Amino acid sequence: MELFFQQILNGLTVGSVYSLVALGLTLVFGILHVPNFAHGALYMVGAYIALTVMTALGMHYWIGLLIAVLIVALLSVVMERLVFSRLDSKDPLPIMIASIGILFFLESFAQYMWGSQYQRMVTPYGDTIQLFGLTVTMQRLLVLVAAVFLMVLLHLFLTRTMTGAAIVAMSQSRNGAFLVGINATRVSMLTFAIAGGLAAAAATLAAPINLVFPSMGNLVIMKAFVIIIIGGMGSIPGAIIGGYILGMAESLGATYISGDYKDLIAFVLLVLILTMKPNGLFAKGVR
Amino acid sequence: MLVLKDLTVFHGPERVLQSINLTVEAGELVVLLGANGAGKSTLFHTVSGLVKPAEGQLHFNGKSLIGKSPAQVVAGGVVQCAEGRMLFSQMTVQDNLKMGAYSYKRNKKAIATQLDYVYELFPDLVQKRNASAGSLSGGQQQMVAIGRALMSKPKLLLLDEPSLGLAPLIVEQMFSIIKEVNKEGVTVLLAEQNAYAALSISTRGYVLENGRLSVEGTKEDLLENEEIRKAYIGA
Amino acid sequence: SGTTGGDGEAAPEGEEELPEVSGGEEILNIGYTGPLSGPAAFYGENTVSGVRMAADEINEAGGFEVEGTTYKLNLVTYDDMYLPNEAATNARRLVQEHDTPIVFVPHSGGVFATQVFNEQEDFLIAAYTSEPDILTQGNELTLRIPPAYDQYPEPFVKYQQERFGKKLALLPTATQYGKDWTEELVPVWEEHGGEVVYDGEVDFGKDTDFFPIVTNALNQNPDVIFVGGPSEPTALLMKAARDLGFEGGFMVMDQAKFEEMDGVLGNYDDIEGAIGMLPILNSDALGAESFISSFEEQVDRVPTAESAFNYQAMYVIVEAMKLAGTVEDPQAIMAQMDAGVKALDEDKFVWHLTGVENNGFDWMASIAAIEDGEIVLIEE
Amino acid sequence: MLLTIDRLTKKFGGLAAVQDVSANIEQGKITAIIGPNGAGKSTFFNLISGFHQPTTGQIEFLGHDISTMRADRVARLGVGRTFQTTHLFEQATILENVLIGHRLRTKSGLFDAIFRTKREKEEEKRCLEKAEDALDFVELSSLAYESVAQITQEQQKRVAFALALATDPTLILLDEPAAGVNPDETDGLAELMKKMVKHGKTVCLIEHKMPMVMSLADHIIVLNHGELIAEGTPKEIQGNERVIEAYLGGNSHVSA
Amino acid sequence: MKRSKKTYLLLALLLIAILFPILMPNQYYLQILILVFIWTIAVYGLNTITGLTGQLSLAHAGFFAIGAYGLGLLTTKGGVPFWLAFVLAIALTVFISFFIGLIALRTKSHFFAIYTMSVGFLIYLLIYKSDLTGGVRGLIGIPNPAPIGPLTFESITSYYYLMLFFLLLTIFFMYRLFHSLLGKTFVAIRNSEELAETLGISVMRNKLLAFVISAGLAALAGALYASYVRFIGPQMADIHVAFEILLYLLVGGIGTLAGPLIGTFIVVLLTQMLQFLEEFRMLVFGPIVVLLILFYPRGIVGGYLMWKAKRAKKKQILQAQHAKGGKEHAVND
Ligand SMILES: Nc1ncnc2c1ncn2[C@@H]1O[C@H](COP(=O)(O)OP(=O)(O)OP(=O)(O)O)[C@@H](O)[C@H]1O
Ligand SMILES: Nc1ncnc2c1ncn2[C@@H]1O[C@H](COP(=O)(O)OP(=O)(O)OP(=O)(O)O)[C@@H](O)[C@H]1O
Ligand SMILES: [Mg+2]
Ligand SMILES: [Mg+2]
Repeated sequence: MELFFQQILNGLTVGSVYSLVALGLTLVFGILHVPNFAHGALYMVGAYIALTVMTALGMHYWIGLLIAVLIVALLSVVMERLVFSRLDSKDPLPIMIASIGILFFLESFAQYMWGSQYQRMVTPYGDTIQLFGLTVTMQRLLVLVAAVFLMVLLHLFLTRTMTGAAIVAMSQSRNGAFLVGINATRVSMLTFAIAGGLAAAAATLAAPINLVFPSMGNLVIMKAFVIIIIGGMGSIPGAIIGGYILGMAESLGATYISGDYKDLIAFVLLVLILTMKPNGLFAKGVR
Repeated sequence: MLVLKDLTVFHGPERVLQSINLTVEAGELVVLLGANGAGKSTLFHTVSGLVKPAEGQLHFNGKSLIGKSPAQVVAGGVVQCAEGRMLFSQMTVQDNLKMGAYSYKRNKKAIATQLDYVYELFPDLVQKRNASAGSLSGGQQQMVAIGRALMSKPKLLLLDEPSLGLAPLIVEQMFSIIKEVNKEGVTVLLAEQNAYAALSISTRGYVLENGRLSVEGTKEDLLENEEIRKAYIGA
Repeated sequence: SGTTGGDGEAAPEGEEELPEVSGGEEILNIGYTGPLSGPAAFYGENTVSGVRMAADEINEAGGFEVEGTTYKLNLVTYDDMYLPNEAATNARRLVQEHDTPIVFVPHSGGVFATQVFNEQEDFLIAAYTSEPDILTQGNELTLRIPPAYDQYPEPFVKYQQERFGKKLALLPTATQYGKDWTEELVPVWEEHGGEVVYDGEVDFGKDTDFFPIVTNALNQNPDVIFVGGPSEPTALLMKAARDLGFEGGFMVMDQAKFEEMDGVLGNYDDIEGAIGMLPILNSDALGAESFISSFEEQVDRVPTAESAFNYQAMYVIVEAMKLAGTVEDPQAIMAQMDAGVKALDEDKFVWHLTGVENNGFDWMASIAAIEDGEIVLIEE
Repeated sequence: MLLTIDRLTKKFGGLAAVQDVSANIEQGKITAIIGPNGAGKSTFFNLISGFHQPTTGQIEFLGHDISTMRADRVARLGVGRTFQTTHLFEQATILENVLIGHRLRTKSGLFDAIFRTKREKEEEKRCLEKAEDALDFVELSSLAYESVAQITQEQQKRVAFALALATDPTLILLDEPAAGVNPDETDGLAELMKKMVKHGKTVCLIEHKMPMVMSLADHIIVLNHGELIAEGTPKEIQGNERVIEAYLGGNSHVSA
Repeated sequence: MKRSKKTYLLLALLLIAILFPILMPNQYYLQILILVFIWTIAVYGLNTITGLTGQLSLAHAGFFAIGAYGLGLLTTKGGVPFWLAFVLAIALTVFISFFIGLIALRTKSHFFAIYTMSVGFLIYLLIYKSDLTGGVRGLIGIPNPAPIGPLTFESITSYYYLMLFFLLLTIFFMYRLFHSLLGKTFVAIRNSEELAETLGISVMRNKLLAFVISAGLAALAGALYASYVRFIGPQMADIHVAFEILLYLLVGGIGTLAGPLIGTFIVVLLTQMLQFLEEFRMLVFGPIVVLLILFYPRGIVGGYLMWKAKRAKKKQILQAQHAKGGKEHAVND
């Protein structure tokens, strides 16, 4: 039983990271209507920036996180301005390829800037603590709490403010958004900024429990794709729930089904769901 | 109020509008007639800043609208209710309406007042306020679209074929609402196929043919014009 | 011919700056294809920097003489992103455009794809991979650089069973190499009276978090855990086990290096009781010290076995060329490889290399354990 | 009877878009379906043409039970249709659009394609002829090589007609063919529908333009909230209290 | 006039392709061209389902790998004669893709893309984890193509001609498909599935056919790859390979006949030309891809066709001003 709860806890930790990444992806999906493959690279860059701030400038972890969020948000906006805003949003394939091009570039850039070796992010929260007989590190606890905090914040922003609602509106009708006076450029930039910031936050939270290296984004991005499909493309609650479901399915699956085929779980889950419900779990009834 | 001078617009190599001269005075309800593809929607899109004109001038209350973004045009008080409605289909009716108030989004009180006004105009929408816009029938969606445009507190309202695909009964209601809105001080430029009904509530009208304005005149002039009767009213 | 004469030629694409040559000297191109970008880039860099260092040193010392001509080495490197077909393409390009008699290939897939034509097209593959199959196919022109891994299990098992106990959990990397290693290790473990209590593996390319899998392994109360894979994540895996309360020992596959673990963990406390490959840093071979210091100076990090072994391989190959009296006949060079090892100056050895057997370098076992936070050489 | 509909019901979740409707469509006549927005008219078409499966009820066409038949099979049996929002193959010329309309009457497969068999050549020729005929019929031959994006709304409607005609239908379903078309051109479309009937087709249309419906239809079916509330000749419908209340409103639009 | 100019150009290209090994006996160049030919076949495969029929498949690296492994396993472990194994490998892929398509094609747009991505990933994992396929180590010792009559396949030049032959065969196949009723049916489905269905076209059947053809071509490319490189590993089923094929297709021009060939040629050449950058190759390659897509969102051939159409249109307008009638029409190929 203790094993079960320990694994639930482990699953929640990974699920938090998945959720944060999937959230950004699903937000940007609303604008691009294509999964943004470069999102994983933003995640990676976020971790590197935080690490650099911490090691090269000797700043505190939280300052590193903050600066990473800001810089990656900016980077994400630059990406939107230079590339995505110039592509026809009705044509998905060029957008996809452009995002792959950006992914190549950012990965290579990271290798150039920070080297290709694995690096470790050491935080002040490395201690282990026992909680009701379960083992957690402070960092993991931090991931859990911070993720929930960020999600609540985002939820409030999207539902309680007009600016947030504009993001949702734009994902449903671009021209409609124009006609009510939404500054599409600004909203689109804002969306990318939030998505980038979330990716950087997720990366900086997760990096201390793993490592920092140029291809680290690949670990989470595929899973995030699966999540936004399972949770419904463009759906915010879907991304959150989907992330936790997947995190949990993996840790419990590794325990009770097969450790070797753990990374299969996400994809088998997806294939099964789509086989039965070709439009995803949360398909909308409207035409 | 709205002045178009020698306005010319291209779609790619094709000239869709040619040297359009058109004015709308404050408080008027002006109708724009024209066959399919004559360029009515293009004209509206140009005024709204969605399409850039190649030549000519475009003034609203003395200020040029050329080069303004759609958002700036809306903020200036020129609001369009476009063909095809363009609702946020998965948002609720209420949220759709609220989005209409985007240009003054910080003023919560003004939003609430305006919302009340719109619900007064369209009592049918009150009970549907929490339904998603996509689930409404065509007529109700059209009401939401007009309501959303009114939420922007327009000085000038551009209505592009509001009766399209609506049942006769609803069309009737729609026109009386447009008339009412106009009476309350909103200037309206209305593009319509339903020429008779539109002209009946209008003050003046223009006829657009192949991208050029061919006829202009008062409601009476146009209603009595034989050619217009034949082409746009039928029978 | 295998040489480019004179000093006037512009460097073709893909080449480093050409070494300086004076009259009568010639340039000999040496090829390299490996992962220089993508997830395996770091590994690729490690292998290539060893070769490069040796080449630079040889050039600085005035080159080497074969049959009256002095040669200087020029390393031509191409990126293959760890892909076999790209490696084959690069090898073809190296041979066609740069006349390289030797191509360094640091991954088994690349070696396999290159072996299809290397005998026909007459060049030597310097293979940095302990995959046994590269030699079982009978390719005469393939030289295996790293040690074979079958020398490790016996001392590993003895040490750990004595120090920690008989219950073993398997958590190696989910690669073929990890599987092969496991297959070699488990029978030895059982022969010595041990049992395997947990059989798992870790996919370092896909796992975001090691806690779930380690939790499962520890649930079986093992005394020793077998781990392996890239050094840094392996170190983290071991740390995760410690965090979750594991107090036993670790057996570490040769792919992972203690010195690199130090880089991410900061010290050896978390991996107390681990047994694995001796860091080159702790080598007592005569050339180790100078190699380490110049490597640190040039590459700005601690050298690992990948760099060291490739470094030494380059020296041995040059020795073999001298003995063979040719720089372009790979057959003749290969035939002198064993003699080359023996002819090499002792102060060029970074680790004890005794000769060449069955086309593979014969290294002395280099095993170390962490005892009280210190690296200790384990002698058989 | 060409088409017999028996107690047809279609539910979307809790909403009955079509409820317990029984009706007939007579061969060689023009039948119009009218009703308020959201009454279920388009859904009714979707059920007949196989795009939706009915919740309950039967549809019989030329003696075949087509209630649960897939759309493509229904089309092959001879039901052609157009959509409420004009649907065309956007990236092609008008002729290319119409050409594919006759594909359902051809059999060439991969083998014929690769080896360019006699059958392929013959069928290609037949498709081309059919397409030219259909374009001729809707009086668009002169625009055959224009791209769809370049033409007006009304011309697009005509192309949609031609596309439906190219399938060699017995029954042709038109969903708001004159929406967004001005009165003059509406008359043109009405003529076209009459011409179709003259050529032996049976036409069934949904329309909100009452003048056109009243002058064109032989028979009118009125739906409201998914239910059939009236049925009859234009005269009968125009005087029907329930229809006036639910749909027509004041008489002005009927005669205007 | 115009037509014959085009024919001459094509003939000249063909002649160059045939004479190339004689004019340029550089094995590296031949190697590059051989790989270009192989990849192009796979890209034509993807073009059938994604370009013609409009369904973005990311499973094609998987089908490529099944073709390669099919040949590899049948020859090395099954002892099946080479050419029989070659045919069987493709048939096997077609067979498998039929069942995958049956389920996958029920999903649409993004769902189909991500579904096929997952299928591709599962194929990768299966190859990676299975003992039969040799796992990560891969499969070595795949034999040369068996001689056909007097033709033997040992030298790189003979390989070159073999691949050229299959490429020409594929191009011919695609040419016929493009200009057939079936090809037009596929395009109709791409444009609108709903409309196609009302026109009596069985969307599922046609999509499935396109999917199976496209998997078959990918498998052909895979089998050729295996017989040329003669070593295969699971990385060939990796998602990156699927992206690469897609990249070739998009750079060339999706849904066009010449696009796959041109795109593959250009991108492969580009990556080779950037080799001098070593580890920073992607630093330059990434932006080049982005720029290409920004300026040619429909690919190079797509961009050319659009330019041509525009010019024709302008000419038409000019002509219309002079006199009415006499319309030319452009054929898209
Ligand atoms: N995006 C576009 N690209 C090219 N041509 C266009 C575009 N939009 C409109 N056109 C062309 O411009 C002309 C005018 O179109 P517009 O939509 O303004 O007409 P309209 O009067 O609103 O017609 P309708 O009554 O059908 O709405 C038409 O010939 C149309 O084909
Ligand atoms: N696929 C669907 N899923 C859920 N509800 C649907 C679906 N299709 C139609 N409906 C609902 O069924 C009802 C009838 O719709 P339908 O489109 O048939 O109306 P209509 O009579 O054609 O109206 P209009 O004249 O406005 O076109 C509406 O309330 C609509 O929202
Ligand atoms: Mg319009
Ligand atoms: Mg309808």
